[in-house]
Amino acid sequence: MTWRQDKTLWGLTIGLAALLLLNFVVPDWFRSILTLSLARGSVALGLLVLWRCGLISFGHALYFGVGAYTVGLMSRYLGITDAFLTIACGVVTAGLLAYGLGFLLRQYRGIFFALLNMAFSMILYGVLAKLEELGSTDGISLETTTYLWYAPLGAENKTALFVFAVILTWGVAVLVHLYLRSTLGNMTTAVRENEIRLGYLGYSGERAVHAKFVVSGLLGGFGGAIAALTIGHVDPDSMVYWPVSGDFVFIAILSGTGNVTAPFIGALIYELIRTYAFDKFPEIWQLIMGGTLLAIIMFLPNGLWSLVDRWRGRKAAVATLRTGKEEA
Amino acid sequence: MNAIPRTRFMALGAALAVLLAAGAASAQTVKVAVPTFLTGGGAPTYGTASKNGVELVVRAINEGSLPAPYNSVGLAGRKIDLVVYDESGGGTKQVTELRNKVQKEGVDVVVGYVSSGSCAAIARVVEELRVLTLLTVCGTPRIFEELVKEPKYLFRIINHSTAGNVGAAHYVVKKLRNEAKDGYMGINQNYAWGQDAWRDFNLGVQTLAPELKPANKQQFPKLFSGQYGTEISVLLRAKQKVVHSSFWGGDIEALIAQGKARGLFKRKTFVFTVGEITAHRIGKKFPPGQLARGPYGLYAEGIDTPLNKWFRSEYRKAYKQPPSSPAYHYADGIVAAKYAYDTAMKANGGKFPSTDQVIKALEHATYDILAAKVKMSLGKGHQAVTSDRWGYAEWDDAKGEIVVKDVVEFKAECVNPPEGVNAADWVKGGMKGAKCD
Amino acid sequence: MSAVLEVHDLEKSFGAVVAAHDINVVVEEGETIGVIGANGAGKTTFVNLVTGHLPPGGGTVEFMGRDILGLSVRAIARMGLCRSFQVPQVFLSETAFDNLMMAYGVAEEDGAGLLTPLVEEERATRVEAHLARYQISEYRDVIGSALPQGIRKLLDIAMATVRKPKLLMLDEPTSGISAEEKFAIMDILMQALREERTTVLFIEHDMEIVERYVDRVLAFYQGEIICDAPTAQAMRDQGVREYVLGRRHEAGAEARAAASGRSSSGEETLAVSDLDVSIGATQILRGVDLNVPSGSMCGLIGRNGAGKTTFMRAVMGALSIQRGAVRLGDVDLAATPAHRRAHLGIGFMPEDRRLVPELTAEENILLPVWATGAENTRARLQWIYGLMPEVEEFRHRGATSLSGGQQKFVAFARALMCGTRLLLLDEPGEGIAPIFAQRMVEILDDLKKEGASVLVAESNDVHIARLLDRTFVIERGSIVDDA
Amino acid sequence: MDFELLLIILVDGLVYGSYLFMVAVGLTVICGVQKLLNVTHGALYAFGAYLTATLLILYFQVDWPQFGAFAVMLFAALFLGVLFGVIIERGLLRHLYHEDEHIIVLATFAAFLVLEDVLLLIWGTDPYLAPEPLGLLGSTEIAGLPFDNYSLSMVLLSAVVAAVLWYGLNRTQFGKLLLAVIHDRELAQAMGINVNRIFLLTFMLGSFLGALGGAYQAPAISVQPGIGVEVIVLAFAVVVIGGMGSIPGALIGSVIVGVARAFAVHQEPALELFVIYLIMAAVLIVRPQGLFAPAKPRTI
Repeated sequence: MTWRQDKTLWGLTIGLAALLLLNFVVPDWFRSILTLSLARGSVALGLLVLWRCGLISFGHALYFGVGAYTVGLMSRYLGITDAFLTIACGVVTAGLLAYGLGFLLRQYRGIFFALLNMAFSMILYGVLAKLEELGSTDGISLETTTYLWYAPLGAENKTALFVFAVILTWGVAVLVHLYLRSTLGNMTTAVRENEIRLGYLGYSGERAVHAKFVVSGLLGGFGGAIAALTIGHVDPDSMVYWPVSGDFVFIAILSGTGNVTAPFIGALIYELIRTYAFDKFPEIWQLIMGGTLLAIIMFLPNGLWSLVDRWRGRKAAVATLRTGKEEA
Repeated sequence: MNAIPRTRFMALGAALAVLLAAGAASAQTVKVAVPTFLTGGGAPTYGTASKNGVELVVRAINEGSLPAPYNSVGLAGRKIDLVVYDESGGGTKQVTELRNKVQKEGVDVVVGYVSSGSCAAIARVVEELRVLTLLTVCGTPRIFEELVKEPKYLFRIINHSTAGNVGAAHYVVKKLRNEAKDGYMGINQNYAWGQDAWRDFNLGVQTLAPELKPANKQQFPKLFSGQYGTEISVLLRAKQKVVHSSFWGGDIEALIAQGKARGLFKRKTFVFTVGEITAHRIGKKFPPGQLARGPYGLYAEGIDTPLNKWFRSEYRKAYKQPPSSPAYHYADGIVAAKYAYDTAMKANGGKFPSTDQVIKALEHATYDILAAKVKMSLGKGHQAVTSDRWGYAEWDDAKGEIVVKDVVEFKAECVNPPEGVNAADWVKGGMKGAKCD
Repeated sequence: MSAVLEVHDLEKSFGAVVAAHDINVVVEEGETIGVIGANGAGKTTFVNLVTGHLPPGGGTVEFMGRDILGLSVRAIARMGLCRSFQVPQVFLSETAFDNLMMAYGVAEEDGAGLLTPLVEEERATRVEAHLARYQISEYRDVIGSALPQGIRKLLDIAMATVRKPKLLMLDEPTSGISAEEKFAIMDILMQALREERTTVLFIEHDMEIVERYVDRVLAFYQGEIICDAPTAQAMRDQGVREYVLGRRHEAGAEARAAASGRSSSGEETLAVSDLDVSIGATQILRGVDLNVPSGSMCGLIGRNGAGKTTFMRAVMGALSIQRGAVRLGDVDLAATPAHRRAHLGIGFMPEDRRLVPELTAEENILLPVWATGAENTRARLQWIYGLMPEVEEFRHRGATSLSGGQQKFVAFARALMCGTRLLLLDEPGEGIAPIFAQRMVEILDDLKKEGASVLVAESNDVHIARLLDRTFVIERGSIVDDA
Repeated sequence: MDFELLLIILVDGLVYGSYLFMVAVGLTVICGVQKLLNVTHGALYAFGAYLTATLLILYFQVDWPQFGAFAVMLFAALFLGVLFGVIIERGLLRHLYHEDEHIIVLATFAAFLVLEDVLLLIWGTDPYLAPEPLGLLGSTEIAGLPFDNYSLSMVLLSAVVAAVLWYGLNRTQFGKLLLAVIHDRELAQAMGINVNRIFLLTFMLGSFLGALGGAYQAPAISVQPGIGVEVIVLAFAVVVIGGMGSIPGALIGSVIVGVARAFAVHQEPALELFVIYLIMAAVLIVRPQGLFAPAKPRTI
């Protein structure tokens, strides 16, 4: 399949253009929601990579948090506010952490994998909440972001960040898409269904998982860094605590694993649902979120993307969460 | 192909957004947003009371039935359009919500925030969004010392937590020297508020009475853990008799229940820096002990300014219980807004003032709140100081409610650092420039 | 000719059970070697040890002159020692094409190459060619779980040969393939392998296959090689005849004598008419009519994937019925909840044993009794032990410590325990050594004498034909012949 | 470190451990039989606490025999167990059993979110206090420290619960039938076991135990929003440490965590926050399947 035939690449690029145009239309609050959706979407994309091979992490707030805190700490202690540099560091740190933990985690599957991730994220939460140097539960506020020589203020800064985030996210999504097309990235069903066979074909499932885990870690860090810049503040409760990981999984389910664009759409919808639930029913917004999630699981098991697939008259991609029963 | 649902969706989103932006900000009211805990662990202690307090005062202001000097209708003549929303969910959510409230719903004033976490998160955003914001509770002194050094739109209309804990130190040194001769220890929740509370209290005591020694290890149980059996054992074993605790909410109530069953409060003297709220709630079940609070809740009992009398009676009428301090804090927030708007209007020759004029009016101001006067003397005129009151709480069968005995009042200048001095450094540096008597 | 594989003094034991002892084998290039032996004799274990799936207890393994002991499966496979599986290990939710595509991707890429696109034109053509070589092109776009057993088997082997291995180990290439197909499939296979000049070692129960395709035989018994000789010679070997082939002919004779005409009364135990059953979207059974007269032994004969197992699962209520009637005596089974059916006296022996590992053999046998609360269980248990004394011997052993064949007997006994009115036996003779299969036939024979109503599913009826009062031949989900 | 302190640490550890066990055991049972992680467990705990607290407040207004309080707790737990068993298992999970395990966890997570707010709608945000039973049993002096017998009685309760469950699973016919179901649902059905009924019963049992945990805690804590969230992670950790669905595992896991925590609180309070997660990570590194891993059948 050549570049020109790749619908997803086209889709992503059109999406990029659309968002950049949208920048001039939308009000500020919506722009910041969009930017956040890009951040959360990236993490969900990371989950998608794992999910395709039947793995899911209930602790990806760990990488999200590491990405975010790297940015926060650089701003606080080194006075570095350059978006390019901080994001790069955030991504790398998260990636390294994922690489390290990967050696342990790659041995686990199913619910153990999910929960062990949660355990690690909770350890980070403990550390952050404990240490005043890391801002404790009050967290750390960032200095105003700069972009190389460009140092806009106020609303202009947010616009800059949005454009910046959109372009970066586009790049990331494209890379992930290419990865998923590669031999390594295609080891999804293989890992999910039959690692023994994969081993006898000449590649170990654990290595494949490790690679995927690092990819998802990098994405987590990227999302965290973007989020930190968008919010201008990092704190453990809204970035590392386990329900945050829950949100990411929520988004992943909502989106479905059909395509790399899905998580971003899912993230946006998630943000909107939350915003309005929060607005209109301040006392019971949780109930509404929960209800939505249930509804999705019950009636749209393969996520929103399955609608797109159905609408295209193509049967939902095989690489979905529900491996179902083997019927032979 | 893939793009189509996306672009289509965006278009929709944008349309929606524009529409909403248009719908917002209606002319003849002042839209006041009030964030407080409606769900989660903060709701019981803070959420309910603060919501009640705000709604009571807002109703009165819109009717113009508040006692003098606030007996005119509305803020600078415009009725208040009140939006109360949930503060739970951490900084990220609060920042997003604040944006929505201001940019989407065109809120003019924000009055509230309980947790230091939320305050720290939104502090800079407030300045970016240029929205007048009156913080009502959040403890941390870092707001004006680190986060927003040149505040314009951000105010806090209550002491920061340092004052309360320095007050506690003063009180211990003054009244509990004897109990504290074997030293003192702390049990505080393991998060910023609890950690700061202990640091300020401890340094305070060390400055005032170096001979009183702290235990070498303090307890910092997880926030909302609710299980204190082991901690209680530690406390019971310790030789120190005085225990400092900034516990609040379900945690303090659990600690009391579990402690009572093991005679903890017979052996130890507790200094609960925010125990007042709980004493209020659980009344008879509250163990006799030392409590802090400024001129709010229980401590406001005696104060009979017309405002305070009105508030206490109306509150009891409306909610069948006396107002606790969160009720006061939030109500005071609204009152402060009222003061600022009305004063600004006068200055503006009776015309409705611009936000800048309102800010001018509030900076460095001295004005009446329900049960006291506050001076906006710190943080370049954006951080309030009030006196801090301490006393011994116990159940009064005659009254059928809990009361505080031999109240000591510490002047605002005594428990607060002077302008321009970072609270932590001030306490560490031996609280220089404190004016006590 | 040089040695491809050299194994010396290989040892392995699981707890008390010795799975491999003092194994010495040298495989020369270009050989085709057959591994025979009863179930639990250690054949698969041998393959697992050599290919690095299990860590050996001791010994040396040299492949192409290099010591591969302790290397990972992955590394060994990359050196060119590949294997296929007894139960085909294909990616069930991917098409045959994608299965092979992944195999090629892994075989051809390494390191950074793994990050280049998997699907490219040239590779696709190679995959097509490979499908063609194994004559499964027509199944190109069928997903693994929907492939017929035989095809899945071929695909499994095809995937194993993608690397052009120096040595290929096949684990029972013909198990679960019907008699008519087996030679056809083996021919395809051996021809393809010859084209690739692969040295082959395969495990096989079917002696006809062994005699026809193999130059040299390794016979396993209780974890040891009891005979290593050219095929013809091995077949004459006393030990092999004793422990592997079993006294087939004599036993057969007895059975035939015993099977002398027993008539069955007219009334039906199981009456199935016009039965449709689907799994997921694909319809498996199409208008099946089948009656088991009480006291008779009927056969349900058909190749794998013909719908035998589906039929039984449907009768047991594991699958829901789209159309048609299923009656046991005068009870409408379709209207009876699945778990009630055992209460009615139906005993079911699944093809793949499925014992509860935590329980002992006897506890497994007693499960249905506990569930249904049936009466006079002691007597019935004794009767069963009477039928199968070997089961009584190991009745207190944990289910996990039993060999495949033994587990089969336990599953059989379990079915008998509550199968007072009807027995459904799914491939009792499948995948177990001739010697066990032989016993199974004898037991069935005794059972027949007891006058039980039985329905036996088999892929070929050579062993049991003489026992059957009636035979239903099922093909592609419908009964094509009823005799 | 003196012997007295060790003794105290042990007692504190056991008390906390038994608390952990009580909140985790229900989860363990469901996890073991139905192979699903039930997040609603947290809500069960909360409901148990709320209902008990409310009932106790009422109960202590009439002067019936004080010890009836314990009957009240038991009743509350039973009632909720049955109620939620039916609602959640019949209403929700039954439709999802064919799904991937993650899906089911998430479904229960969603249900949990909903239940949290239902809780809020029923009881509002006001906390409930019913500490009376805490005093009922008096207290005991151990190593010079007073311990309230109520907390100590929890150790006993846990021990009894553990013993009963273990016996029921491993020594009774019903237990062995459960094993069959655990191992192979379809076959169990073919052997005549009513799997649906067993699942419903298991879920009720699990829910009952969850609610019982909350009910028994109710007097010791202030019952208010958010208490459910806190126990979930704890319970998960215990289940993972002990090995999915292993009752002895949960018991020993709880005790280990409890004692370790007590030790930390007495000696190094700074560690308190991490103890449980450190142990969880450590155990999983050494024994990937948890302390008491269920037997695994061979694949090829």
